[in-house]
Amino acid sequence: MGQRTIIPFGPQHPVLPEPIHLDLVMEDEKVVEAIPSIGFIHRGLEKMAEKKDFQEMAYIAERICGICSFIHSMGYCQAIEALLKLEIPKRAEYLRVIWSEMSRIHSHLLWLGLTADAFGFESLFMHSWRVREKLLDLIEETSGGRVIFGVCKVGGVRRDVDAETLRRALEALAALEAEYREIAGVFSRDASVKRRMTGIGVLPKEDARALGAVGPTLRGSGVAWDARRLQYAVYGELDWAPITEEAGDCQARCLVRIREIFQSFDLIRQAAGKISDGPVAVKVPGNPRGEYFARLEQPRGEVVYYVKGNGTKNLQRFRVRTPTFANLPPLLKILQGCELSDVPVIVLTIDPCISCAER
Amino acid sequence: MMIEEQFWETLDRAALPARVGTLAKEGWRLVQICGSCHEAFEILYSFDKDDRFLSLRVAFSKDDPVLPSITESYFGAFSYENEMQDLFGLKLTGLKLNFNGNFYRLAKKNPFLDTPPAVAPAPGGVSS
Amino acid sequence: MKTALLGVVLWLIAAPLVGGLLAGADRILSARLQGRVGPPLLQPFYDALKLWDKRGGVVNRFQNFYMVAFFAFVLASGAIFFAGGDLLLVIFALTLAGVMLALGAWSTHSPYSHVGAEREILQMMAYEPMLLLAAVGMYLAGRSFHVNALASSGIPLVLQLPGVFLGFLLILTIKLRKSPFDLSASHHAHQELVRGITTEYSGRSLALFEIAHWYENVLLLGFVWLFFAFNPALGVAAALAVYFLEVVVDNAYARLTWKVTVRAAWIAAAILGATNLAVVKLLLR
Amino acid sequence: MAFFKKSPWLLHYDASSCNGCDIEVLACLTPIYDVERFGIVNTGNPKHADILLITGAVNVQNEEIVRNLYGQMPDPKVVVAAGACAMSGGVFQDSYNVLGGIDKVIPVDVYVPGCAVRPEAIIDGVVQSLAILERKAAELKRRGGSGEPEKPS
Repeated sequence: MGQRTIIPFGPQHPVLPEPIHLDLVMEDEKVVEAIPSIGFIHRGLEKMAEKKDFQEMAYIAERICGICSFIHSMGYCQAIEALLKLEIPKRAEYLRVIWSEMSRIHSHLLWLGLTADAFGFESLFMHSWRVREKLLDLIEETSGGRVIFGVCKVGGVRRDVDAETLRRALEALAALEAEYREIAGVFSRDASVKRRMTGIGVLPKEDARALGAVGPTLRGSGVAWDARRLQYAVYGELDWAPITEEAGDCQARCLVRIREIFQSFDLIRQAAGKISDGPVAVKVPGNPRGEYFARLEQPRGEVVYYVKGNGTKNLQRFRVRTPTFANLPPLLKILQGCELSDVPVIVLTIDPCISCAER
Repeated sequence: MMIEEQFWETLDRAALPARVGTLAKEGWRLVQICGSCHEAFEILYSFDKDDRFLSLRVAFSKDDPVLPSITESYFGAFSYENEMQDLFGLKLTGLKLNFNGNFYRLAKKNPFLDTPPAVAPAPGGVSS
Repeated sequence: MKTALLGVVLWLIAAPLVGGLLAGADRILSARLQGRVGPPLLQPFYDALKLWDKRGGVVNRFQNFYMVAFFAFVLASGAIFFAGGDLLLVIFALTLAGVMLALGAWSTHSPYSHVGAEREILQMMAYEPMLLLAAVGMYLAGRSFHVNALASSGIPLVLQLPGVFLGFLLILTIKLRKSPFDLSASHHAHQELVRGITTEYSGRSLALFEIAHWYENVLLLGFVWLFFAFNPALGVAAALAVYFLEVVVDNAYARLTWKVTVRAAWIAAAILGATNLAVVKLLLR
Repeated sequence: MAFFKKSPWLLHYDASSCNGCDIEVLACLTPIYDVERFGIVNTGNPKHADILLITGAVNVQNEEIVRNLYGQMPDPKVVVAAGACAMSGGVFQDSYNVLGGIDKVIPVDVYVPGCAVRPEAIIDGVVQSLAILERKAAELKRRGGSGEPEKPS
């Protein structure tokens, strides 16, 4: 038996732009146990709902995380709209779907880049982000923001996208998809990438379910759960199915995301083809009363918003269960027994978003 | 607009571990645990099976902030339960992997125990 | 004797210039491969000069001593090589330099440095057999361990030792600290060990490390040149080609783990190197 | 000597940002913005860094880490606070767990506004900080490099 040492991983660590701290108990280069300590980015955001107007809170909800930003505000708005029994215009629903699929592509591309960086494949990182940057241009053109969109509000969306802009965006997306296809090929076929991901960090199906994994982490272990199956917004009118992989290793989680990007391109095309004219927002009637859980699928997995209102303009309780929070227990499980050099890759394959997790 | 129908069950905290144990055996997935505290503690446990969304509601008095842990059935609950210990000052009994109130390090102890202000503060904000 | 002295003087003065320029060209080429413009060609010199001006934090007294020793042994190693001396001595000095570097990292308290030092030693274990095989191969083919004897013999070493040459290219990737084998300290920051062995160095001692690395690169390219020494101009071209090939490889691979590194280097040494030597031994009887 | 201007090495730390600013900081390294043109390298190691680029507000838990990172950086050094949260706490300034901007803990030389801060603004802020870095380097040299290091206020 080797000597046990503890290697601190984070909070300031070049592999993760975000601070999370893991104490890795090591035997030589093998990780025996990983102990997390969190709270570096805890901002007490849930509590702020008690002080802010519920409509204003949509913009704070968007700032739970700057990567899943749009879907955060969309989920919050859907939860409030459920309390208000508010039917929002079809066009707004379609625009929300288009934007949330755009943010899924942008988030997954970002993830691909960071992962490539984690196993020392710098040029792949650069190229993933080069493609992502073009998508951000489209997001900026349609919504006005690059990472924080600021377009979702209770009762609909804040701005419409005219037909000409939408047409140009679709053209640009097609070009983008072709460029992305090359990168996806490297991730799924390159031998050195495979060597760093295949068979590493295996999460068996039973463990994934029992530990409460969500999103690509769950689907990479062969469970076909995707919250979009609840058919919120207009997902019920689009043709798609959850993407799963069976192996449960890093490679499987990566492949799920790679295929989901293609799926998102397709969903955007479908939505843009079906979108109808009309208003993009309705007036908000009164204040929310009652309680509701709204579930959505973020790039990182299922997110749950709990809202409880008492008829005043401040919510009584606002709670977000973000995908990364749910994926922490599975992460600790798959870190046990891995090599130190695999730690960054394994940590990244759950696509950790610490600012989501700690709020 | 409602997205999905939601099912509720209210039960006593003493009955919680047994009920959760049954759910675990039936293959339900733990979706989330949400604590709140206004007049009394109210903890909501949500589960999902075959797209059916079930929430258990456990309520008890503020004077007795003790709750049995469900980490026996769902190990993944440790993060939620540690969070509740920090934010609400609850005491979880039988918690596997207990950070003893140090999961988050906060500027203020148990910040969620405060009752919310009846009226919103003026714009510009008052820090608490 | 005169040429030997000239070789040493040239090594001491020209090698860092060449090495720095190569490093600059490396960064530009890498950037272009990644779809970027990249820094100016002289960037490595700017970096080193800046580090020289920077105030260095010292963790302990030994740390800088080891770094100076590393620098000195790299210099000595190259001086022996370019003076036309004994290849075995060159390798020995280079190995000692590596040991000094690992000891320096080991003398600090940072766990990243410690793991970096361990990996540096593992890397040495990985490349050392092949390096020695290369020297033995040159001896078998050229009947000498002396660089000037080998260089002036006119024997096309690369043609007699193709397997050894390929094996040498593989370990060159380790020595140049390039992907897939940049385990102990990568040029690119984003890895699990922060900066590996150089994590605890700053200011002038870090500048020394950078400059020593330039020297080291030139020395390694000198080895490549030796394979082609029957035609010196071709040798220079080959050395440059090899260097830029390594840059491309760096950009086309992920970083592998230490187990794979050691295995790959040993298999290469065993198959490419040993087979080649056996063939040479039989044919040149 | 003008080499600080030519070779600024950068350390990025996310204090308690929402990620929006952080991914924009990373975007600066990538092909569209490519800050390596200016010799800027994201080192990830405080001991190698000249510029500390911080995003997000300070809270109790990361206060010490920010101070630590700043302390580990050898002189001369500058601090760039990028984004609304790093400047003042941003939308989170009312929260119980947020102390406020970075300047509550360490001295800040350049403030870059934005929520999220745009890559162009980050580059501009970093380039402006270079003049300050140069001035500090000159000052350090005048004092013979043996003067007292700057104390965080």
